[in-house]
Amino acid sequence: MTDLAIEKPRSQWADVWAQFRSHKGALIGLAVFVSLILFVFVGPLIWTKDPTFINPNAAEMIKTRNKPPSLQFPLGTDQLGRDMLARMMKGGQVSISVGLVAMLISITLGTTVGVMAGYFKRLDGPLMRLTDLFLALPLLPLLLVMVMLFRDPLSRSLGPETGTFLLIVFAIGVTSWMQAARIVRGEVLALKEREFVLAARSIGTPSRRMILRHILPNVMSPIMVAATLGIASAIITESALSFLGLGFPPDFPTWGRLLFDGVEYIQQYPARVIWPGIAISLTVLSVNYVGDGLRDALDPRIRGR
Amino acid sequence: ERGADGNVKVLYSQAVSIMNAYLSSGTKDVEVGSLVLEPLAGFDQDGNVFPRLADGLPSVENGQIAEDYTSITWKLKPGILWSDGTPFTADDVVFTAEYCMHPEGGCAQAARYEGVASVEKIDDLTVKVNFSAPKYNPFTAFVGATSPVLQKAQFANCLGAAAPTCTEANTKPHGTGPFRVTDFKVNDVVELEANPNYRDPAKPAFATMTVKGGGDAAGAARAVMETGEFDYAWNTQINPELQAQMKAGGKGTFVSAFGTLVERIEMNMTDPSPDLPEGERSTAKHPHPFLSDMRVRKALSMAIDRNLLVEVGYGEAGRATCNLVPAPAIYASDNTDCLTQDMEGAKALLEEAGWTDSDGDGVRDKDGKKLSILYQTSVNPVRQDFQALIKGWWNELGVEVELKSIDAGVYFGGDPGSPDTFQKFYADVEMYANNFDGTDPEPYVAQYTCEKAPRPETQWQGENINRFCDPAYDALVGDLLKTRETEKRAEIIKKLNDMLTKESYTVVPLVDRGRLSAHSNTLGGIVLNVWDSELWNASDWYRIK
Amino acid sequence: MPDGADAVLDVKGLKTVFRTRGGEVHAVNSVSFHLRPGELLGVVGESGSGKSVTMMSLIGLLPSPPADVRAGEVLLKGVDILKSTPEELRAIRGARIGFVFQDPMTSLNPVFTVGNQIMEPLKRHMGLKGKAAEDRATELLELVGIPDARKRLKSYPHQFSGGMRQRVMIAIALACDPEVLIADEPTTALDVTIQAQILELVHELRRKLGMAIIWITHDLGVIAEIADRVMVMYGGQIVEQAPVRELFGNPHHPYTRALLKTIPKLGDERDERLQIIEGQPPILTAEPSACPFRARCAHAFDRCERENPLRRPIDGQPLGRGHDVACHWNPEGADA
Amino acid sequence: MRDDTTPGPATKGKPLVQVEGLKMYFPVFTGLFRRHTGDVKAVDDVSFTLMEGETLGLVGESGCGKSTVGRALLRLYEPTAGKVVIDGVDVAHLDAEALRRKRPTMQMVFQDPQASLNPRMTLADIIGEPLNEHTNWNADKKLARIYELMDAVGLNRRFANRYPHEFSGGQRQRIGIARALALNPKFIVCDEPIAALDVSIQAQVVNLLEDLQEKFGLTYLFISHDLSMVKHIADRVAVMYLGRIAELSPRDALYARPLHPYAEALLSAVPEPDPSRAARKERIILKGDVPSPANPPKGCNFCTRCPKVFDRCRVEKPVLREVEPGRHVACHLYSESAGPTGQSEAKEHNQQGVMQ
Amino acid sequence: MLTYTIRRLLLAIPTLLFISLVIFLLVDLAPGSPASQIPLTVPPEVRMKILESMGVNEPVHVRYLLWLKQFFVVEPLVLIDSTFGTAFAEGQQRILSWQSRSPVFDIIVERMPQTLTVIGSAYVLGVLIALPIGIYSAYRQYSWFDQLGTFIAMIGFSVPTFFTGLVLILIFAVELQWFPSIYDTSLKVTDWDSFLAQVRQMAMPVMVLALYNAATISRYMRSSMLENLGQDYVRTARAKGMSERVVVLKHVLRNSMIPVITVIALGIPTIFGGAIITEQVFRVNGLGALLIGAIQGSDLPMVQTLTFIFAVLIVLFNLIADILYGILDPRIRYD
Ligand SMILES: Nc1ncnc2c1ncn2[C@@H]1O[C@H](COP(=O)(O)OP(=O)(O)OP(=O)(O)O)[C@@H](O)[C@H]1O
Ligand SMILES: Nc1ncnc2c1ncn2[C@@H]1O[C@H](COP(=O)(O)OP(=O)(O)OP(=O)(O)O)[C@@H](O)[C@H]1O
Ligand SMILES: [Mg+2]
Ligand SMILES: [Mg+2]
Repeated sequence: MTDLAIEKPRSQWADVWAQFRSHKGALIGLAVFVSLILFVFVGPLIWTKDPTFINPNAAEMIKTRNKPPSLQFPLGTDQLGRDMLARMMKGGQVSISVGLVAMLISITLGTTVGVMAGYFKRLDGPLMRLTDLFLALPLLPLLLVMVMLFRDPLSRSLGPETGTFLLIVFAIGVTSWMQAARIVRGEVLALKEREFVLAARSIGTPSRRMILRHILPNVMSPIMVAATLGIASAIITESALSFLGLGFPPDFPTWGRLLFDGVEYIQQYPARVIWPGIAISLTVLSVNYVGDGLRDALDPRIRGR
Repeated sequence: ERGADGNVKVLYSQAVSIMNAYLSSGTKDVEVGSLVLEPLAGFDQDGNVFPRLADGLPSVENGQIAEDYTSITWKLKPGILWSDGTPFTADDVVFTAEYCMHPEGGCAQAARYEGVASVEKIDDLTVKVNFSAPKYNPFTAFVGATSPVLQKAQFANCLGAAAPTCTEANTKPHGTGPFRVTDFKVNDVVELEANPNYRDPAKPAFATMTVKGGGDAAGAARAVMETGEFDYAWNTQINPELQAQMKAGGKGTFVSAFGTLVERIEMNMTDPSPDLPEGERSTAKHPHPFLSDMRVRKALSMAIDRNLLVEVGYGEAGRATCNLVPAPAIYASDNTDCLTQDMEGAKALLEEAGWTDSDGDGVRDKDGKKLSILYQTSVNPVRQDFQALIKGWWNELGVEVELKSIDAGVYFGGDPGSPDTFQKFYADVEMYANNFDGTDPEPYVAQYTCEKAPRPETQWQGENINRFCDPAYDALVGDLLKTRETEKRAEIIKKLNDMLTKESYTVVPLVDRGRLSAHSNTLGGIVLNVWDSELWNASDWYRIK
Repeated sequence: MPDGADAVLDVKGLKTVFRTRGGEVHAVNSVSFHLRPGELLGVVGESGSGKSVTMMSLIGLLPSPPADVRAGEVLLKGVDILKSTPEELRAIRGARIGFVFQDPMTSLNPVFTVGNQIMEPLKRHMGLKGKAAEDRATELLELVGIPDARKRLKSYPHQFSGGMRQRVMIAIALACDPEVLIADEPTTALDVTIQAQILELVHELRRKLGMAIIWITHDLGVIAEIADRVMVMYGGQIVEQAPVRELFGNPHHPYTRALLKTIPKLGDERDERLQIIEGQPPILTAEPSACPFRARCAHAFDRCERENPLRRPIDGQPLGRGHDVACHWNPEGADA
Repeated sequence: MRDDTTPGPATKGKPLVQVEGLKMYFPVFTGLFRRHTGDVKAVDDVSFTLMEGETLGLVGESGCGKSTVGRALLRLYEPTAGKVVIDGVDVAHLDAEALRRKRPTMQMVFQDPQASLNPRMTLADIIGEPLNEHTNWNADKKLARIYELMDAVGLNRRFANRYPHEFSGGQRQRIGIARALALNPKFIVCDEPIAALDVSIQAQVVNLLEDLQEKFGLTYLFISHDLSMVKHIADRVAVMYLGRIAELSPRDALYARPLHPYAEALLSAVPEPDPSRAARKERIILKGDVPSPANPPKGCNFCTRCPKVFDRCRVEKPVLREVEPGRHVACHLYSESAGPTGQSEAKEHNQQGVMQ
Repeated sequence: MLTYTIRRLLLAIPTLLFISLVIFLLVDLAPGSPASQIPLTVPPEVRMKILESMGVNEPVHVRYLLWLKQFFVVEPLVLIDSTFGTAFAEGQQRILSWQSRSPVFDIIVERMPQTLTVIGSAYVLGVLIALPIGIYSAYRQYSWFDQLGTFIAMIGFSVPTFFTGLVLILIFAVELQWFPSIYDTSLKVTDWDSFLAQVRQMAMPVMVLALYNAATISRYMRSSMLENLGQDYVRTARAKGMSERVVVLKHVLRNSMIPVITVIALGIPTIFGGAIITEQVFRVNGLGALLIGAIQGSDLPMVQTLTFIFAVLIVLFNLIADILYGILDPRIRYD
């Protein structure tokens, strides 16, 4: 039988990818997500209008306010005559990056804390009490304090844009990891009583790899859900931060803020809320499908469906 | 006939937290409190004083005001009863003064009693207020909704530090007004009913009143103008287009009136640079690198199209102004030249001041210093629109602008530990609105004297936000305090106004903001009053059938 | 085809494939057999030869996808199970066909007590309630030799030893006195005394209820002791089928022969090494076109490469009644 | 080594595994608040010694604590009490890191193959895991070793990329065996390693174990129900009953003449893989209540079912004592006072033992 | 488990004390002061006096200790007094809100009913919707039902409540005039009509919140069910002839509950925390509106008390979740 061509053991990731590719929803999701990324990051190179440009001529400006879509303004204009397409693209850059990075921070934190607490009995108490503490802290004052303490040093050392960005993603990440932590911990508690963990212990797998190889892949699915939901809430939270004056400068568009601003005009110009609303939902939906695909791909038992 | 018209529903987008105006200076609390507690005299819609619990108005002529303005004697209307049926007497008035002037009480309206030396009871229906120095405007204590009379019997145990512990009294005070409280839910809803002992037996027409609080202005307007759930909505400040649309619904009307609230840009006369050591930023030690040049300030003002701002932000509820004191009419300066935008003139002015774009990056500079401005204000959609528009115009001038918006609680909180308070003014220009209480602008213009600038030594407290400092101005303020003739006072005030605005452009007024409220078409008797409580004539309201 | 006229269970031409990344796995290929009332059919065969998959295909328990029961009929008293509605199928499972699975730990739900899991089919199929169900469950546990049965009903699977879990599985399968019991290596984790007890129990049930049993095992001793007929599987196919004495006494297929030789016997002399069958089992990635055992067969000849042998009777009895085998080789020397 | 006629501690090398007074109690929680109300005495005071290169068969009733002994030996459970000295180190009291480093010398084949394999790892990953942990070989070398192991346990190399659920029960068991063998351990606890395998593969695996033992002098604790296989592979055999060792004897002696009544019953119950002989077999079927390990009888654990029970058995627990050279039995029949003579007397008393 | 519970409860005391200290310092450190509530027209001296009378200027530790005393001594005494008519708390100062000068606990008690009815029923409804949707979506993975559920859940989650709330108001209050846009907290349910009115005014806020809650929980439910549907014991249950309902709703569901229980348990304290935006949009004026108002006005006693109560609930419900884990999955042990 050895003469038969034997495939080398493939890396798990090749497997996962092969499986992922066969998941229609995931592929569509990925395509949509990539298009969104292209739209917001490459789009501005093609559509070069300044998203914050207001016609300084009052008469002209009045004429370009709240325009419906046209050739000149494919998505119309806002109440100050700013081009919505340009604003959507610029806003998307921030929203998508904030959403992804903040979600990554919060998921990483949450998963780490959750796994540590669930796996190491000694850490369970302290880490879970820490989680309780963070859950109990009122969000707003916490954010205000963080911004007060870190905004100036950060923007001085990293420049205002990066500084603010980091501050925001960090603020969101640090205040939203607790749910993931508790969920992961619950799963880990159950998982570590499974026999294959015992088996891994018998070959002397150290805790680190035990976690990485045996525990983590098996708690992937709640993490995936938390990640998807995390993106949405990060995008929304970012806009909430702006309203506290904690976010980017006030004329800086983000999807969340465009949505909020648009709400005021929902009756007269519904398009104002529809564009950012669709953009956010599309992002979340596409990420969700990618996550679904990934989850299925990571679970050998449901592969092949 | 009293109580014939049933229930009236009023909506305040800020909820009422207490009925006692002495423990809260919040407009909503004062106004709703005024349904129950009344002062001796009030202001009408034109800002004139008229008697409420007083029997006629004191004047120098009738001798109730002393020739030298050191005392005022009030005669009380006879036969007035508190809502619990006990008679209203001079004792209550004397007690009220004692209540607010108690050093530990933290009285929110203490300013109303400033300069009051003592209040004596002459007889059951006569009270005399003695001033420590001549007071040319004696209509402060017991005048207007901010200075109502409390019932002694109810508040006797609530003096000084005990004031806040009298929850029952503070939320359900006995009053002489047209209504009395039946149920009070803090920051939520106040249920009132007609006061059975109200002095006019035919009033109020409504048997009960509900004052609901919370939400936003647009929602409040909607509840009156579109769903018709409420009869009256307070301060429905919404964007002009929405105003127009709601009006078209035909369920209600907006009413507006103008007071003294002016949205303005303050120019920082000191250097806010973060490179300066803490404690020296935005202090008189370092004058502002370019805003201390009047031409720059003027150019910045000239680039602004105030009418457009009004159109975008306020519509009917605002009008362009160049004055810090836009009203009452006798004090308002006729300064109108800023109303037309002059971009070219502004550019020329900057050229003249030596600010040119020497390196061609679109931003003017001089001596290697860029004309770059940090422009801050509180979080508020209209203000953010203003910021964006003004930034556009200033960019057009060749000025680089960075915008910043700060949570109102922080911005106006005055916390010395926070870098973001409007008093600290760690920015080049900032925008907010301010006005004065009542009809007398004296304390208002007196805010801009040198020593009132916020400084580290004063824990950054002080009202001279832009750190304007001109000995001539200070001297003129001194004159004002000594002047008693109304015309003279008006003249000085106009002069002071001009010195801050068109002569120095340290204060750049933008919009005179009016009050905009909405009421349903079935609610009659509404007269909007910006000088006193908006509910000042609630006893006259009635249902249009 | 086996003649299954009087059979409780008649399986005809069953074919099951798994669709996997690496292509299809033909786990069961045209398997036909039948089971008469009260009969015990032993199934032996190479590990991975498709015994479990065959049995699970019978009552539609394989997850689909990836499994796909391609062809075949499974007649339970003449009614085709594979064509019955889900509702009918459920009425059959557990009540008329009991099933003991191979992996006792994972086959029991970790979060319910053992008692709960035993009582479930009782409640569903026999309408027993409360105390009655509990009594019956206790009885069942005692039957399979678990001490302190009533108390043990309240234990969870992880608190049981491997053998005890397996006994719980048996108890569940026997709960409703099914007509057919399919037991997939039910006693492998049991010690011989308990095994003896279970075998005794099975005998009794056959006698009393006429229960027909399919018994998969690797323990030829058990087969010898209890089976009426034996079916030998290899590479997804049935390679030999015969009454038990006939099979042990006169094995025909080279695989069967090799298999019997490898057993160590208690009474035997201890020799150097156990005998094994050299070579590797076939990989079932394609529809078989040749004899699956050819690569390891001492008697293979060219025909074995070309043609997958069909089962043929070798004692003149009709197929499925007597001794039949799927092999081209003829031990008497003459090539068939 | 195989040729030793008297296998046993005396002739083998030095002791590799010494177990002293091993106890493993599982707490029992009851009620809504899950109060601790007792213990399942899964292993109750077990002691034995394993010589280097020796195979100790561990047999006994299902649920008597064999797996638990195996797991406690390897510190997969925290033993309640006792000492487990493996290769000179007391494993029962090692700290985590030292224990981890010790792991390659002692391995385990688990009883339930499905549960002990991570469902998300491929066969190659599973077998390769110990190599990743304890060697720093390059990928090719590891792969070569993985293939070697797969061949050794009879798994086709093309299965390397499959996941556990894609295998049959026996195939999974072989994955577990390959994993245990990966690091060439000195001591392996085989917890029913061959139960799920067909006889040919059983033979293959047993041969493999024997080869390895020959080559590397491995030591096995071989837990099994297959007494014929135990007879084939073990040097000595321990018979457990309800958490205690009932008899520990050299293999041949035990099979020839079991001393403990339970061992006797056990051996008589082995099924005969020859239908012609099967019918004729005489078998002792045990009757009576099987006590629960949570509530063992006061006296001898076997007293409730013993065909030879007498009064003393019900009040006093017998201790494991050497009654003949190399043969240890825990039974009052063999205590000094009673001796084997008590046997016949006991028989009359007992109504439960049925000879068939 | 009992000892575990007791140990956890005892441990909760220092934990909560520590949390309360952190909250206190945090709220105190946060920029903003109650002065922002005082109009600019009030002169600085008066302003100072007002702040002084509130006790804002006391040192932090004095205020913290005072709060501790008031929270743990005075308020319980007041409660005793009001139930038994005693006078232990006579003359003791209760925790007073800086903003409204009323006792914080009275306000909280006043707001409890609307918060519990609206937010609570929205939560219960959300859970009730989410579980079946999550379960069925998983059971029929990638069916049209699942796709639709996913779509709605994602929309429900990515569209903020200020938006959905407004849309509902425009549709149901402005256009159709079915429901009031403003919640009447003084409505008392006494008869059928007032009950209907209560249902009507609850309809929209409950819808908004329930959608949001359901979106989250259903996702976790679905993924967890998917994880367990492929396990061997499912096959066993089917082999026993269990109906699909029993298989899914009993066997798989119980095994899938751990993450869902976590999410639900974490969500319950937030009921008491109120839903800030929704409360504002519909003017429910529950605890959420109270908290946000207090934070914006830097009403430290109010914020501190509310957050602390919130913290107590969080600690409590997390303990409950932990105990539930043990009950749901007997393999999980705490000892
Ligand atoms: N889900 C699956 N995907 C792919 N192949 C599978 C799957 N399940 C089983 N197989 C393959 O089908 C074949 C038959 O498996 P089955 O479980 O029937 O063997 P068995 O005869 O029961 O063996 P054992 O005695 O070892 O349990 C095996 O080769 C196995 O690898
Ligand atoms: N986690 C546990 N909690 C409580 N009791 C347990 C636990 N694990 C095992 N037991 C009990 O300990 C006893 C011995 O179990 P063990 O698994 O060692 O048996 P075994 O001899 O290996 O049996 P088998 O041959 O059936 O595998 C059994 O009665 C079992 O119920
Ligand atoms: Mg099998
Ligand atoms: Mg075992």
